[in-house]
Amino acid sequence: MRGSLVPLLITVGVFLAGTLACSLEFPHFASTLVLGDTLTDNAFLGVVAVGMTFVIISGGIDLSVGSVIAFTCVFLALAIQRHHVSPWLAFPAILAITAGYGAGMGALIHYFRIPPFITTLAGMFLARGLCFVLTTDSIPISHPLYQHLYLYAIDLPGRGKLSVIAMIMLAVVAVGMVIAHRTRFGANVYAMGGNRVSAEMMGVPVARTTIMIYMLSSGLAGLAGIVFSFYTSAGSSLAATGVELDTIAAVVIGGTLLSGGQGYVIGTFVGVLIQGLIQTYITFDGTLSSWWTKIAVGILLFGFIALQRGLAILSARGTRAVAA
Amino acid sequence: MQVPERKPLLSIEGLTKTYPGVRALDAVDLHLYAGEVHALLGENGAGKSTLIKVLTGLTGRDSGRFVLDGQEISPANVIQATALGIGTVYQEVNLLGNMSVADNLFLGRQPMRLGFVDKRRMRQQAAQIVAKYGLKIDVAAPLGQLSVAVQQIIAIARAVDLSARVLILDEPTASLDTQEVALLFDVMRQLRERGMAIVFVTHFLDQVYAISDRITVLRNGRRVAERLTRELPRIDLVQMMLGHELSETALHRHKPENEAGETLVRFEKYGKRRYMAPFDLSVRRGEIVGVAGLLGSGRTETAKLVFGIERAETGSGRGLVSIDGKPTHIRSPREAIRRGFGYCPEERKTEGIVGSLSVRENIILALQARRGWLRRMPRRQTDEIAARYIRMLDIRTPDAERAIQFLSGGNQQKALLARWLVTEPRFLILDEPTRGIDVGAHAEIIRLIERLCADGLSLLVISSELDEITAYADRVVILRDRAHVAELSGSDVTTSKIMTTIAA
Amino acid sequence: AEMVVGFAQVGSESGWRAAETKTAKLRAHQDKVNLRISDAQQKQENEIKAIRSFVAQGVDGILLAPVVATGWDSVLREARDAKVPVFLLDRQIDTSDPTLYTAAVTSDTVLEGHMIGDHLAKLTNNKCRIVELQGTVGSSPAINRKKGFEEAIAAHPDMKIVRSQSGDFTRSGGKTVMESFIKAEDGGKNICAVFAHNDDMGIGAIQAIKEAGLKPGKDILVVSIDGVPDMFKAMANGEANGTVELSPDMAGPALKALIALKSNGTEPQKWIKTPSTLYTPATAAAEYKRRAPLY
Amino acid sequence: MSATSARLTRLTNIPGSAQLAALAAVLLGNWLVFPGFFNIRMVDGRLFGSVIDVLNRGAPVVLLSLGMTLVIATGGIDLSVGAVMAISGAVAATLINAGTPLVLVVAAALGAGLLCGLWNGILVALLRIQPIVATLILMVAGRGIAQLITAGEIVTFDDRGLIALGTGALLAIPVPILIAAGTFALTTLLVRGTALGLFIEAVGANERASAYAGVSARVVKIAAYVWSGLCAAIAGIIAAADIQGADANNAGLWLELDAILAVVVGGTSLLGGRFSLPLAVAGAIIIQAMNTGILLSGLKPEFNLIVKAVVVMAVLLLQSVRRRD
Ligand SMILES: Nc1ncnc2c1ncn2[C@@H]1O[C@H](COP(=O)(O)OP(=O)(O)OP(=O)(O)O)[C@@H](O)[C@H]1O
Ligand SMILES: Nc1ncnc2c1ncn2[C@@H]1O[C@H](COP(=O)(O)OP(=O)(O)OP(=O)(O)O)[C@@H](O)[C@H]1O
Ligand SMILES: [Mg+2]
Ligand SMILES: [Mg+2]
Repeated sequence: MRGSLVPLLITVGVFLAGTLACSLEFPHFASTLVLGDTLTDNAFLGVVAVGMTFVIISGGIDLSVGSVIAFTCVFLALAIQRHHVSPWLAFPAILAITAGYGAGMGALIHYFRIPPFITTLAGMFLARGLCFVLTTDSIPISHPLYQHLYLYAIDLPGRGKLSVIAMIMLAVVAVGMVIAHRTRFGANVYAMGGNRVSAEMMGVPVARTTIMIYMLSSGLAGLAGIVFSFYTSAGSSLAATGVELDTIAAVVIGGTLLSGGQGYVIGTFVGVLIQGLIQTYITFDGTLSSWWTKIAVGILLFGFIALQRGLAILSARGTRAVAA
Repeated sequence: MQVPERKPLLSIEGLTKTYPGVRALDAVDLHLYAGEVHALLGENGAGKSTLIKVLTGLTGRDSGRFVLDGQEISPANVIQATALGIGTVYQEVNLLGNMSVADNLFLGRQPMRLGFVDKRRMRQQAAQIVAKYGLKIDVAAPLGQLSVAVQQIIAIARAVDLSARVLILDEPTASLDTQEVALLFDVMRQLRERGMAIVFVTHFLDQVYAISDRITVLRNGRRVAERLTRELPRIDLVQMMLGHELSETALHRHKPENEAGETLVRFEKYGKRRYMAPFDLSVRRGEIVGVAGLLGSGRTETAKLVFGIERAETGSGRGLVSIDGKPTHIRSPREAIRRGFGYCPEERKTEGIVGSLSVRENIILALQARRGWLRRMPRRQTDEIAARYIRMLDIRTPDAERAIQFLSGGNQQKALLARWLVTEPRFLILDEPTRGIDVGAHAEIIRLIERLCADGLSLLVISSELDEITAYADRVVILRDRAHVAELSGSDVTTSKIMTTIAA
Repeated sequence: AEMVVGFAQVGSESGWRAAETKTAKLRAHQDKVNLRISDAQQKQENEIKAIRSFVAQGVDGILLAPVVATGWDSVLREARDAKVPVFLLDRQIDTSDPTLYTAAVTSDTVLEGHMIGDHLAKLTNNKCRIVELQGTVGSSPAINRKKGFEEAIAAHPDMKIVRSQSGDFTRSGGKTVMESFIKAEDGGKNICAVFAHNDDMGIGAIQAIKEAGLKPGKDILVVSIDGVPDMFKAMANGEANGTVELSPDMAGPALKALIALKSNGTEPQKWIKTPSTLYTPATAAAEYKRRAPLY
Repeated sequence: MSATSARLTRLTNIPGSAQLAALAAVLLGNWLVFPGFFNIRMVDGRLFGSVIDVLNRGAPVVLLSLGMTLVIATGGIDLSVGAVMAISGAVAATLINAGTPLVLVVAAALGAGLLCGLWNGILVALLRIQPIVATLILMVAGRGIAQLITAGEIVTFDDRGLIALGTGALLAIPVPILIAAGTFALTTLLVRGTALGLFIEAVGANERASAYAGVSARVVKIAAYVWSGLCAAIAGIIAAADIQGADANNAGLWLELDAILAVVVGGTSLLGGRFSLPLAVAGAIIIQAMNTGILLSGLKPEFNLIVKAVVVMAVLLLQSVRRRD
C-alpha cells in the first residue's frame, strides 16, 4: 500500500469510532436527521476547507478566509437587499471579487516573498475592515431565492434532508478531488509543497500556480460566503470569526501536512465531519458550561489527533521504517 | 569520430556573474556542438554549477549572451529553457520526494485524456522509462523512499526525456556505481548519435576520457581552455584545473602495510527487521574498513545502524556493541558521538549541512553539541577552529560567516568533513566522502584520512568508487540485498575481486 | 414528566453574560425545568447547530440569546415546523416573519443609551465634551447604545462626542483607549465625561483616568451601561456617575411564559420587556450588596 | 552606481535597518496625526506620555514575541500564548485573593505558564504533532481552563504589590517596561550566552542534519516552548495587574497574532532558522506604535483594521524590496 494513504484511512477510522461512540451515548444521534444537519451546518466549512487544503498542500496557509466569508455575506446583503441586485448577478460578481482578492495575495506572496501567514493575516484584517466600512449593521436577506431555498432539499430516508448547501459542499469536495489528483494544476500544487525550489527547477510555473492557489482559496471562501449567506439569510460583518482556525484544524485532522506536499481533499472532508462531530457531541451533551465547552473541544481535538498519531506510529512499525 | 570545425549549436559568450563577495563567472565562453559530449571541468567552486544555473534561467547574470542555433536566447526560467530544448540535471538532486516516481518524470507534461491527467498511461510510460535504466521499482511509490542513487537516475531519465537539443548533466555520476555509470554512458552515446549536445560535469577524470569529445576547463570563474579531449593529456588537464601540478603519486597511493591495532568497536548480530539483516562487524584502531555493494544493498543502512540513527534490535545475544572490549549501547547519534563516533552522511543537503548557518557554525556544530548547550565555545575559539579547517581543507569561501548553502557542493562536503574532524573522533563513518570533490581535494582528503589513521583513527568508508576503496581500505565488507555477505582483506582487496564477490 | 428546555447561549464574553447564564440555571431549578445549555463561543454557526440539535432531541422549548440580529429565519422555521416554541432572550431578531418565534424577552438597548445620555445631560447642564468607548464594532448593543445615546444628546447643542473608539467591551480595551484619549485631549483637561458602552470598559477607563493623575467621577465623569457589581462599587467610591442596568434575568420570564403556554395554552405577549433602570451613586452601596451574590 | 547610492546600499544592508526605518516611519506618522506624541511629563512620580504608552502597552507583546521568536526559530509556532496569559492571570488573581503571599502568587503563575509550555513542547517534540494544531489545542482549551479557575467571572483584586507589577513605576519608569526589558536581557543571555541559540537555529534550519550532528531537537524544542509559556505567563501577570483583575475571556485575546507578526516583522522566517531578539522587540514596538497611533488619530474604529493591514503590508513590502536589491 502507498504510505501516504495510511493517514487517510486512519482519519476515516477515527471518525467512524467517534460516531459510534456518540451513537451509543445518545439515542437520537444515529439518524439521517443528524447526518443531514451535520452536512448542512458544516457546508460552508467544507467548502472553504477544500480551498485551504490546496493552500496547505502547497506549503502555504490562508488566514483570510473567515474575513472573506464575512465580506461576501455583507456584500451580498447590501447588493441584494439594499440595492436590489439580482442574486444571479451578485454571485458571480462576488466570486470574481474574492478570487481577485486571493490573486492579489498570491501575487504579494510570490513576487515580494512575504510569508503567506503574514500576507493572509493582513488580508484577514483588510477584508474584515472592509466589512465594517461597508456597514456595521447586520442585514437580513429576504430575496425569494433565499426564502425558498429550503424547498429544494432532497429527502433522505428517515427524517433527514440533504439541503442545497450540503449538496454544494459535496460537489465542491468532488471537484476538489478531481482538481487535486487529475489535473496538472493539482500536481503542481503538490510539487510546490514538496519543495518550492525543486518544483521551480522542474519547470512548475511557480508564479502562476501560487496566484491560482490563493485565488482558488479566496474564491472558495467567497463560495463559502454565499453558502453562509444561504445558511443565515443575512449579512453581518462579525460573521465567521475564527473560522480560519477551524478550517486549518479540519484540514490538518484530515491528514494534510502543514509542511506541505501531502494531503487529500477527501481527508479534509472527513476532518470537517470530525469537527462537526465534536460540536454535535457538545450540543447533545448540553450540560457543559462555557469553559467546559472550550476544554471539551480541546480535549476532543487532542483525542482525535493523538489517536491518529498513535495509529500512524503503529502502522509505521508495520511497514518498513523510514528514517526519522 | 569526425569533429570538423563547424558552427556551435549553443554558444555562451562573455558570461559574467557575481555573488556578493564572489565573482563566480568572469567573461566565460563555452561552445557546444551538436553530436558532442562536452565535459565542463574545474575545481570545487570554479563556477561550473553557476554557469549551468545561469544558462537555464535559474539565476540572473551580470552580462554575456547565449546564442542557440544562431538565435540569441535569454531563458528567464526553467520552463523557457525546456521549451528551447534544453534539459538539465542540477547538481543536487532536485526532485520531489513527496510525489511518485511517475509524477516526477511527467510533472508539467502529463499525458492527458479528456482534459484530465491520464494516470494509467502516465504510470505505463513511466514504467517503460524506468525499465530502460534497469530499475525495478514501483513507479507509483513516493520518490523519497528511494535511495539518492535511484533518485539521481530518475532525474537523469527526466532530463533526457525532456531535452530536445541540449542536455546538461551536473555531476550526474557522483552517487552512481560502475554499472549505473555504464548504463548512463550508453544513453549518452545514443543521444549523441541523435545529434544532441551534451554538457557533462564530473570530477572523475576516467569518465571524462571515456565519454567526452571536448573539454572546457574553468578556474576561479575564468575559462582556462577549451580543447578536444583526445588532444588533451590527463596530466595537462589536471594542471589546468588546479593551476599547478599534482604528482601522480597523490592520485594513486601505495597502501602502507598497516600494523593493525586492537579492536576498537565490535558489533555483533547487529540488525533491524525489514531494514538490515543482522551482521557482525569489528574495526580495529587505525584500520580502514571499506563497504562495497550495489545500489540499495544496504550500505547506508549499515552506517545508520552503526551510528545509532536507526536503533538496532537487541535481546538474546543480538545487537551487541562493545567499544574497547567493554559492552555498551548506541541508541541515538548523540550517544554515538559521545562514544567518539562521527558520521558524514551521503545526503549532503538534507542530512549534512544546516544551510542557513554559516560555514563556521556548521564546522563547530558537532563539537558544540557534544559539549552541551551550557558550555558555549567562545567566539574567538570558534573563529580559530573554523579558520584552521578552512585553510587545512582548502574550503573555498569568501569568509567563514558565509551561509554554507551558498558554497559549491564540493566545498560543502569539505566543511562537513571538517565538522567531524574538529570533534577528534575515534571512529569515523564516511558515506561517499569524496562525492563531488575535485581531483586536487580528493587527493588531499585521502592523504588526510591516511594521516588520521596513522594517528589511530578508525574508519568505515562507504564508496561507490571501487578504485578509491581499494586504494586505502585494509578490509572490505561486501553487501548484497541488505545483508553482509563477505569480507575481503589483505591481498584480496582488489577491484576485480570485489566485483566478482558482489556479483556472485 | 419534567420539561426539557434548550438554551442556546452566546458565550461568556462578559460578566453580564455569565450572570445571565447563572440566573437562567437558577430559574430553571426553581421552575423544575431540565435546562440544557449550549455555549456557542460567540459563533452564530454554533448557535444554529445547537438549535438544530435541540430540535433533533425533541425538546419542549428553546431559549435563544441571538449573537446577531439576523440570520435565524431558516433554522427557526425548522423549529416551528417541529412545533418547538422559541423564546428570544436579550435581543430582538431582524426577520420578516415574526411568527418564527413565540416571544422575545429583551430590554430596549436603544432606550438604555438614551437614558444614560439624558442622565449625563442632567449632570453636566447640557454642556459636555464626551469621549465614547464603543463596544465591538458591528455588534448590535454597540450600534443601539450609540444610537440611543446620540439621540439623547442631539437635543443639546453643547454636548458633543469628540472622540469615539472601540474598546471591544473589555476592561483592558477600555483602559488602553481611554489612556490615548487622555493624551489626545490635552492630558484629559478637555474631556468632561466618558461614555462606555458597557461597565467593563467603564471600569478600565476609571483606572486610566486615575493613572493620569485625575479623579474619575469628578474631573472626568464616567457613565456606562449594564449594572455589574464592580460598577456599583466604583459608584459607591465616587468614581463613576451612573449606569443603566440591563437585567440579567431574561430566562425567568421566558420560562414562566413557556410553562404557561405548555400547561394551559396561554399565548404569551410577543415582547416581554425587561425594565431598564438607571442607578446613580446615591444608591450604589446598597445595590452592590444586593446583587453581589448573583454574579 | 553613484557613490552616494552605494553608500546608501551599504547602509541598508546593515541588519535591522529595515525595521528601524519602519519604526521611524510609524513614529513619524504618529507625530503627524498627533503633534503631542513625543511630549513626556511626570505624573505621580511616573513618566507620562504617548511614547511611554507605546512601550508600556507594548510590554505584553514584547514579552510574547521573545518566547515566540525562539519557537518560530525552531520551525514551530505557538498559538496558545494568549490563552496562557489568561491562565496565569487567573491563577495570580485567585491566589492573591486567597491571601497567598505575592512571591508565591507570581511563582505559581509562572509555574502555570511553564506547565503550559511543557505541554506544548511535549506535543510538538515528543508526540510530533504539528505545532499549529498542537498549540491550537491549548489555545482553545486554555481559555476554558482560565475560566474554570475564575468561575467565568472577572476576578478583581486590590493587592497593592500585585497591582504595582502592572501599573507601578520604578525610577519613574513603568514597571511593565522594566519587566519586559529584564526578560529581554535574560532571554538574550539564555540563548546567546549559551549555545542554545545556535542549537535552536540549527534545529529550525535542518532538524535532521542537526540531529546527526548530535543536537537533541527534542530538548531544544521543549526548551523553546517552555520559554514561550514562561514569557506568556509574565505577560499574563502584567495584563491582570494592569486592570486589577483577571479577565479570562479577554486577556491576551488575539495577542498571539500580534506576537507572530512582531517576530516576522523582526525578520525571523516562519520556516525556522536564524532569529533576532532585538529585531523582534523592534517589531513588537512597531506594531504597538501603530495601534497607539490609530487610537490617537481620532479615526473611526471601523477603519482600524484597514489601517493596520495597510501599514503591516507597507512595512513588509519595504523589507522585501530591500532584500531583493
Ligand atoms: N547563491 C550563491 N550565493 C553566493 N555565492 C554563491 C552562490 N552560489 C554559488 N556561489 C559561489 O560561487 C562560486 C562558484 O560556485 P559553483 O557552485 O558554481 O561551483 P562548482 O564549480 O559547481 O563547484 P563544485 O564542483 O563544488 O560543485 C563558489 O565560490 C560559490 O561559493
Ligand atoms: N536498483 C534499485 N532498484 C530498486 N530500488 C532500489 C535500487 N537501488 C536502491 N533502491 C531502493 O533505495 C532505497 C535506499 O537504498 P540505500 O540508500 O539504503 O542503498 P545503499 O546500499 O546505501 O546504496 P547507495 O549507494 O545508493 O547509498 C531502498 O529502499 C532500495 O529499495
Ligand atoms: Mg557544482
Ligand atoms: Mg547509500
